[in-house]
Amino acid sequence: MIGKGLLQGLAVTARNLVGSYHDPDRYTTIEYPEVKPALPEAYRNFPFLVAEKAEDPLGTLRCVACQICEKECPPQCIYIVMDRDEKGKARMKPKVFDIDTSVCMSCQICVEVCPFDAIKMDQVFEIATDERFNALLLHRDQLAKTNTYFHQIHPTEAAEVDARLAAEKKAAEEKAKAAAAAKAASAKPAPAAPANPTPPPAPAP
Amino acid sequence: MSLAFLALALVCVVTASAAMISRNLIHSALLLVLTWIGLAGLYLWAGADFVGFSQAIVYVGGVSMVVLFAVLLTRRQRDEPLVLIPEAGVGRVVAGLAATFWVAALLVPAMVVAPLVQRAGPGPTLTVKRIGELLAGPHLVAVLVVGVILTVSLIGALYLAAPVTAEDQPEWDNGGTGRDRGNQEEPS
Amino acid sequence: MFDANPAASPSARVRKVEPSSFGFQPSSVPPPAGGGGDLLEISLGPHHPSTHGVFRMNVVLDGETVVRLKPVFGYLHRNHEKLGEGTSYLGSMPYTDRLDYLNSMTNNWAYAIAVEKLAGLTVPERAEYVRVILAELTRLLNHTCLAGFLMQDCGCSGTPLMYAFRERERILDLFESLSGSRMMCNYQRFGGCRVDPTPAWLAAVAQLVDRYGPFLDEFEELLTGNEIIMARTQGVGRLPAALAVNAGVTGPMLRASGVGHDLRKVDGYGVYPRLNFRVPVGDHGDVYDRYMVRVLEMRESISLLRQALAALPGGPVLDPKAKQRGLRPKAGEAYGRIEGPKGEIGFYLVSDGTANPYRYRVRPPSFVNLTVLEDLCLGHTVADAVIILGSIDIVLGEVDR
Amino acid sequence: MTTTSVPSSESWLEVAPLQARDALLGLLPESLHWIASSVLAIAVLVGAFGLMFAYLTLAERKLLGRIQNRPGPNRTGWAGLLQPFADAVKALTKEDIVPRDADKVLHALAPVSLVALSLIGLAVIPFGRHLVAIELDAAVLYFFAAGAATELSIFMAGWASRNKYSLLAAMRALAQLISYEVPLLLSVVPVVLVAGTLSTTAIVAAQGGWAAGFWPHWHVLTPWGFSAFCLFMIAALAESNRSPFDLPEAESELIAGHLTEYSGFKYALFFMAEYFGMAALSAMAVTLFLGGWQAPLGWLEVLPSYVWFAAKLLALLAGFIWIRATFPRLRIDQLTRLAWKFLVPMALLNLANAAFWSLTAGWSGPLQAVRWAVSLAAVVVPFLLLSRSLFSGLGPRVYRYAPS
Repeated sequence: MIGKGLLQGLAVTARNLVGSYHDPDRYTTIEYPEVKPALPEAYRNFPFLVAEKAEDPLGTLRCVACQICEKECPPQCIYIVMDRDEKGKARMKPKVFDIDTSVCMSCQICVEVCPFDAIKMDQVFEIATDERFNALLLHRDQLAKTNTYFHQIHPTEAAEVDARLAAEKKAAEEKAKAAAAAKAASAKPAPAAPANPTPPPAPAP
Repeated sequence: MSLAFLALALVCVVTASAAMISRNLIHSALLLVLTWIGLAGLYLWAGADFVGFSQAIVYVGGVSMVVLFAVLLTRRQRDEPLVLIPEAGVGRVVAGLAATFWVAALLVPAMVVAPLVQRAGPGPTLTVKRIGELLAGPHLVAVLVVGVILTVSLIGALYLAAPVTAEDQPEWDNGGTGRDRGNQEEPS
Repeated sequence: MFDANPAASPSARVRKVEPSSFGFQPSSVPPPAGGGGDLLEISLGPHHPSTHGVFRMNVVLDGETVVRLKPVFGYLHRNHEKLGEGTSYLGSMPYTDRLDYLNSMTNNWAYAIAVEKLAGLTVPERAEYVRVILAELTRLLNHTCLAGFLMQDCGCSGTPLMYAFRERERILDLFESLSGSRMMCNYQRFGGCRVDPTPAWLAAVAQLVDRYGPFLDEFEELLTGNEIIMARTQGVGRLPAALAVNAGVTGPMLRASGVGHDLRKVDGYGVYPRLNFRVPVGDHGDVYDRYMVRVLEMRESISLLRQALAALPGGPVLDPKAKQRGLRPKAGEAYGRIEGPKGEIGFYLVSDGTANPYRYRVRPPSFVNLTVLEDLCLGHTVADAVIILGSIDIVLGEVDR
Repeated sequence: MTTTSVPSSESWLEVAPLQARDALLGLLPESLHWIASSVLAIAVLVGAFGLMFAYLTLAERKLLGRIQNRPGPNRTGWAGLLQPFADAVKALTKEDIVPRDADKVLHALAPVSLVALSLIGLAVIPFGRHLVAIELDAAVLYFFAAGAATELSIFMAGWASRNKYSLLAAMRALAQLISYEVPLLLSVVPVVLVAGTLSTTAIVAAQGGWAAGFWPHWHVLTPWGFSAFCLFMIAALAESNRSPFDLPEAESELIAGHLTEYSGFKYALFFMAEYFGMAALSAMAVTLFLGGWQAPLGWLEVLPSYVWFAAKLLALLAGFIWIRATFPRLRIDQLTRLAWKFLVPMALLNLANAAFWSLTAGWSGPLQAVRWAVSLAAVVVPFLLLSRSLFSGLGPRVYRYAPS
């Protein structure tokens, strides 16, 4: 009979009208500024730099200014200048580390390619500003956040990274010890991190 | 003559004249609608509520739409003047005067013979019922005949307006653009 | 409006419309609205409520009937293909998210297949199943959204769209908790997937799959039997099978025209040959068929998801030997394609042995399907043109690239 | 307001509006009473319906929101109750844009005339037992005469904007009006026929009382009346340009149709007119078919008559919103086809049906059952036949699967 479909439609909308008052499956609205959405652990936004100590974030950055992320960044929003001493010798620290968040597309490739676990994805999404240029160009000091913070936002990934770093450090120390024992006292200690960056390990699930 | 009558008459005359003079067809049509509204007011003033309201429904609600439709569907170029005001020739002037004379010859005696009423009649009371009785009683045959004629003319108009034959089908309606893809037999 | 000879037949009037009159001519001030001329030229878009983005249709109307239609696009052109030639193989992956921004997972997959062919990589079994799960979730998402948008174009005051978006959000939540981003997933990698789904995530997918059938039932109850929708969509925008094949139309649009061509069956890529599913086809090729074929495809997707979830093996999701950064495939070429929700999405890559592709080309289904727009719209009214465009299912990110 | 003497037997709630009016008039000299009474009636009508318009917009947005499983406006004031006033402030403070090539006079005149024309129809609606602004013998006729020119205003708006979308909207508005004025009037005629009067108060009075003590004599509760009510409401949807007949506005096709070039307060006026028109037609439907201010059951008369009227009116308005939330829009040719091939024949047949009902008013006992059966058949059979022919070639389809 003609009109049946129309009446069925009316019944569906009526069901939804009633359902929106008692059925949380239908009424899924979260009223955002008052109720913050629960972000999944994997949620990623813009990158930040991991620093070891809260007292001296810039001094304890994991970043060694190797510029791999700068090269790999698809939209090329990362800008790095190596810090050098008076003689021009690299200090393995970034003097300048800028990320233009107005260009960044949050793709996480910098995180994947970083051999030092120095750059990670943040979860701060309330970044609205009324200044389009300078306020969205983040500098080293704004990007540096502590490892503790990293643990807060990505606990699983941070634990894995810490375990891996500790294992690498231990391996390196043992290697250094073995080298020192084998060779004479004149041998130099091996650097804390491998000199040649290894390919990035498979990211944590 | 009451103030209301004067006001209504003024509305009718002014809008009708403006409709004649206006160079914009749509304005003319809309002014004509105002004239009809004024006329409906006159009927109401005269105590003929049924005629007044019918005037409003039929003319303001119906005929005006048809007029506007006709205007919209009429072709006209952008810069072409709408109302043709031709150079005044002798023949035209004579024709105009003659027309004026004939209208006046009809209207003036009528006005003299039947002077305008000085005030509105008794309030609108039973005119609807009376009209109904008259239409359904003494004038029933006339009503039926008019109804049949109107129906026939309506059907005739529909018949004339309906484009159904194959040659009426516009070229773009042949199921494709004639581009050389498609039009072959469908693959299985 | 055009200088039309009043004595000319409608066809003669149509011939008067020269393509040159569609150019961007600031001097072509709109003619007076109040009449004159028989034909009315209207620019539907680029900022029109129902052009699905910044798309423009220059239509010439006779009354309300479309006698000529020219699509104008490029407003969202982002130089995608040229960028791909200047970016490393890995760096192009997040860009593919932004082609058809509703279906980043399938875009990723098609691109990954192309690179895997080029570099000769293998994909672990588990990753293949995960890819199927994500592709079918994407299909659900895309078709649900499309049905909502189509009904919005038909004039529903947002209700089906809101229901569609409610369900879409649930799928996006799943994508977010897996890949970290709702729409720009950047999830597939060469030789597998970036993240291994956890059991909790898989359970959430199973839950969603279970509730999707009832949702579709209700959605169909609201729309499919609705007389107004039938009147609006049946017989509107018929695409003959021959034209569809010759124009290269793919996806649900092709199947609605009666051609049962589905790359999941034809190519049998991934693990699709091991899964059971049917390919619905329509007999009329009109807007209603396009809608219904998508609804039926969604039901098949639900069954596919169930099978893939049940058969999901263990193991790694990423070939550990597969190089992501600094990938330099041997010189050669490869074309990877899959059955995306909108049709065949393909990537053609030529490698010259360097870190960047020598040639990078996308075969976007939206763009190819859009080429039949004029053929579908001629003879229909403006209102139909809008829903025909809606039924083609375009995303301007993919059309303009 | 009428100056009928107030019966003393009625509850004080029933007569409270009249007493308030008399108290106010008492403050003025006798010579001003006639004009003060009219001004008061106009002020009350405009005030009440203005407020109703304000909250109807909110109710529509809330209801639409809930139907779509979202909360609707809830930020301004408690639960969004101040939203209409925020909207008003916004509309008033926005720039009033008139296109350079627009017909400026008509462009400005259109919203004003539309509001005025939508409002004057309310004068003859009996909102309560004693609440009617003007008693007219030809009140029904007056109502439709007053509303006849509303689409003319929409045409003016569309044409004066000098916008192609607006022009298409103007054409659609004309076509729609020509098509739907006829069934709208034809669906009213049976009521006039059966009630034997064009006066709204008399039509309401004719629907008083109950058959068998519980079945109200409302016209909608008869087969012909139900049919006429449905036809009237469909035509009313089209007359007030509401979904699924909102073709002049058609935002997915014509952007905003005749409203495209309007902004600020003129735009708000169009909205106001839409809601006034909707309210006026619903009020007319309540008067003609739903028993006006009559309570559905005898013991429910403890509530004053105007409360019943308001309840019925709001129910119909909620129906408008519900329909808008559910249905897609028709196409213009389908719209006119529906009017001429379905509504008009149905209304004409319904007229005959009402004549039969009127002639058999004396039948009782088993004959009463025959009367109902015949009348019911005269509604259902044409409906089935006409709707089948209207939807011929359309229907659910069966789909096949490609052989694999």
